[in-house]
Amino acid sequence: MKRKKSIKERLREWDADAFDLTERTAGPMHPAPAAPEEEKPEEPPAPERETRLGSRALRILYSVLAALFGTVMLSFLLATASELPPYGAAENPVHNAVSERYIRDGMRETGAVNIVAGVILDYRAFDTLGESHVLFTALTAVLILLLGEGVHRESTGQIRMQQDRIVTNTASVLTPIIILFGVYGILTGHLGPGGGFSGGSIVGAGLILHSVAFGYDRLGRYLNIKTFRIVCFAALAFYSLSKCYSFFCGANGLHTVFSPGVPGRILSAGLILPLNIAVGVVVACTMYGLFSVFQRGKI
Amino acid sequence: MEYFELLLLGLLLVCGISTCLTKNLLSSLVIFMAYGVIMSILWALLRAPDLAVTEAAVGAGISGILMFLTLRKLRDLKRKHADETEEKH
Amino acid sequence: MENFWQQLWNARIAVAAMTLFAVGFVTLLLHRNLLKKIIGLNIMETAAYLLLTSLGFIEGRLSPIVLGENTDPLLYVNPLPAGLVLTGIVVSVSVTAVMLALTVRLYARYHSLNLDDIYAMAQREHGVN
Amino acid sequence: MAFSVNFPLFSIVLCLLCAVVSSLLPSKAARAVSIALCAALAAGAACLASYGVSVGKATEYLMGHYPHPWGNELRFGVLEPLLVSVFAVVMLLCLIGGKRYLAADLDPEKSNLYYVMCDLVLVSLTALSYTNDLFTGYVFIEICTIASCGILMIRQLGRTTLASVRYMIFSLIGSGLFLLGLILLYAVTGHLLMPNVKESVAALWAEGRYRTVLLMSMALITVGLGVKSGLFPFHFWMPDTYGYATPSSGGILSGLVSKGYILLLIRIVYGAFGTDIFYRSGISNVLFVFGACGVIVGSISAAREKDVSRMVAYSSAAQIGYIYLGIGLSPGMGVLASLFHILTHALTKPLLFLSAAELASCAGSRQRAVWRGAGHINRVAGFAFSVGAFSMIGIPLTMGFVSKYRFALAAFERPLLMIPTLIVLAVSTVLNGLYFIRVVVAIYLPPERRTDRVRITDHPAYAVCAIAFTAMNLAAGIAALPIVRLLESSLTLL
Repeated sequence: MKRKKSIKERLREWDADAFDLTERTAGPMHPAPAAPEEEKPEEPPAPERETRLGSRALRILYSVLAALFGTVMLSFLLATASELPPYGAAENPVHNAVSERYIRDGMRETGAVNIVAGVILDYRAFDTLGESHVLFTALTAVLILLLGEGVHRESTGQIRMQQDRIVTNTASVLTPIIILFGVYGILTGHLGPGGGFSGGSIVGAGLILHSVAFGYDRLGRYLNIKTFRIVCFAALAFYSLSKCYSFFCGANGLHTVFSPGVPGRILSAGLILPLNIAVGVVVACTMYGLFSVFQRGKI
Repeated sequence: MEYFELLLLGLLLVCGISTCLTKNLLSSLVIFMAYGVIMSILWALLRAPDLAVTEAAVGAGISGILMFLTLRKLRDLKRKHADETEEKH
Repeated sequence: MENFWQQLWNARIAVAAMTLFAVGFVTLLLHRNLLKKIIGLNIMETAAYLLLTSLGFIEGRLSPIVLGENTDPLLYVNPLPAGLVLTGIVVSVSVTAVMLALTVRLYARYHSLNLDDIYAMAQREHGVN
Repeated sequence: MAFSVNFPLFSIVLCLLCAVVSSLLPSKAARAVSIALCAALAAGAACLASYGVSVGKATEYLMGHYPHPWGNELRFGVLEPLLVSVFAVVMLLCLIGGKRYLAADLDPEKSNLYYVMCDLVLVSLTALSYTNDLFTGYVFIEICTIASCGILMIRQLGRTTLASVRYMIFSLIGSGLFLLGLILLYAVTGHLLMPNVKESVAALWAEGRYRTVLLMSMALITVGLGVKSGLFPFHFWMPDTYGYATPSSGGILSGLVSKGYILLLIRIVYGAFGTDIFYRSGISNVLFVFGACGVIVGSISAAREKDVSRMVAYSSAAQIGYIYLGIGLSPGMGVLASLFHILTHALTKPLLFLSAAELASCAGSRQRAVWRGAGHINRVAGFAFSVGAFSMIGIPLTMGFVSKYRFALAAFERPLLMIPTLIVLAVSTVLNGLYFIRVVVAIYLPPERRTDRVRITDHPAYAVCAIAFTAMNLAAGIAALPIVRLLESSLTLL
């Protein structure tokens, strides 16, 4: 039977591979890039050698210039920093009528005990609407780039990870807890720290752990690209439409049907809870989708 | 508490600068994830628990995972490329 | 001298954030390795968010989660910066994902992470065409 | 309040919905959705602009139930809906005119995603034009960055991927600087909505407090948006980005996306900093210098380029230089000239990119050397390219002439900057003439070999788009006065 590799050996293996990637790159801030690597025989046949800005001297010059540029920029920024209002003082210009109203009336007006949730999902909901679409945009861009890449070749690391008993056993205990914690975060986002983004990414992390440990087959039955797209669509469309309704009512001075309810209850805070759920779903799907696309070129 | 904060700030600076200076991509990624964790603790100290949770999950977690995956994908591509060039010769 | 240290102490987070911003910026602009550029980008953005969060902090106050019915504005820190940063973190992770995907594509095509090398290769290919 | 004030909200939500729906649809349906969306947006924005003219003041539209400074707001007078309407029309024509290349360049499985990205570019441009809040501006800048990178990299050649990486890096540098500037501004004013920021900035400036921070934040925001739109020292990503993208994307990126950032900058200068302070701070002079350098360097690089698409892209760098030069000149006439030039460039560049692609497909290559006689083979494209080229040179009857005339007029307001401006205008006109006329002459030389002529009916989509662009360009060039008056009155509403 083949001896299993220790973690240290694996790390070293990784290390060697990673090191290979860096061999032809020199940081601008290294005054003396290690020269011997250049003589490595397994340099790919591509014609880099003569194009690498020539010599070591040029590279050092580049580094020095970069450091100089950084220093100049840093001095400007530090001059600005020294003039900023003092840290932690209560009379800074930031603490004005805006934040005062958020704290004083936030719970009454939005129904959210967690004022941050009230601010991002009610007072400044337009930002957040944009933000959830940033995620959608990024996922679409990644799909354009990587969909269908590397399907023909399952990476070797994947298989090795799947056979690892430690990972499987740990994951079978941890996955439900992680996902439960994420769902709890999403559902109580208006009551305490948490909310759609953090809860959703925790759920996403749980899904990622599950697929690392048990492969994609089990999860793939529920989460293929079709359900994935429909779920994203439903969540985002719900988000846009409900916010459109609430903005429309707000701008035209109409009353909305959503009321803040009794702060502190789980079913309160009007739109914040459903919006948190929608955001959470989108974020969880996006995170898992990004992982899956990066890993094997499909969802 | 202030000293703890100062310590964290120092660590943050060390991590931030060293992750940009390290030549090895893997160690640089590990340091970067440490940077994310320190940042999330700092945000907890700054009374922003929402941020702390999100940064721990997103900044240190998901970004780090994606970067590791990229690194591994690059390694696979590199091996494949090496195999192909070997076959050619 | 006393005054200088006092000022530095008052601006400690701003100084750290600005330093990290400059480090990240220089890495993003001038480092040749694409993955390093992405790390630099992340450092730059988190540094900016650190500065923004520190603006909302007030010495000796609680995090903005209402305790009971007590909505006295003098009890809690400013919730707005935290909200903005929450938005920002998600934006930066999205951007990171796109950049990483681009890196994979570029590496698959040119087998290098060094942008100068890649550019030289692309120039040559183009010249041949 | 008329019902049309709700159009900005509806158009933003409609764009978002269309983008999300398009990701589920097959490519043809997604294309139809995008085209319909552009048309709807253009119509809505035109209604809104006419409403703005009739009311004669800017409207502030609450996004939610809370008034400023607590809530989030949109704000629109005449300029914003007018530009949104132009953006939507240009995007519509780009999508129609580049149909042939889109079919060839896109992976059929992913081509619906191209239209998703187009919708997202459109929503970010709309939101950047309407928003009254700086942080919302930042969020939509990032959507715009990713989406415009998306429409660039969907053509999966090595060079395009490389171009998108460089484009992305410079965009991200720009948005990082913008973010820091925004944070600094927030730190000293405590507000994010532009009217409140303006009030606080004026008060702080009068008291002389936080001078460094204010200056730094103005500089960072200006430079950030400048980098993103390709101002002079950061223009070298442009030829690759615009030249290697599929022609529709090249048109959208050069004609619209960079203009969205510039429009945001103008609105921030007017709405958040206040023109007094901005023009007294000296940043405007820096913009003037970089703009002037950009004009010269862009024109020289274009003159040295043999690949026509890349040449047109370098000429974009010069045009962006013009726009910043105008902003740097003076708040009234200078910005007016820049605004007119934004329209000129938005209507001309896509036409040039599409026509260049069309002529290149006749000639078989994008190199100028082989274009001899291409204008005889494809008459529509030849005519359209010539009109676009004349407009970029600034020959009378085209829009380009009007914008150069306005730049010269604006220069007379600033005696100190008059001579340099006129020199820059003269030199760049000569250079523009040099490189564009060379191409125009080449395409109308008698062809070396007999080839079948391309008829209008062969590529009806392109013909429609070329005729529409040419007609708009000539119409606006001949009847420029009403447009200039409209822009002038809209500037007072900013």
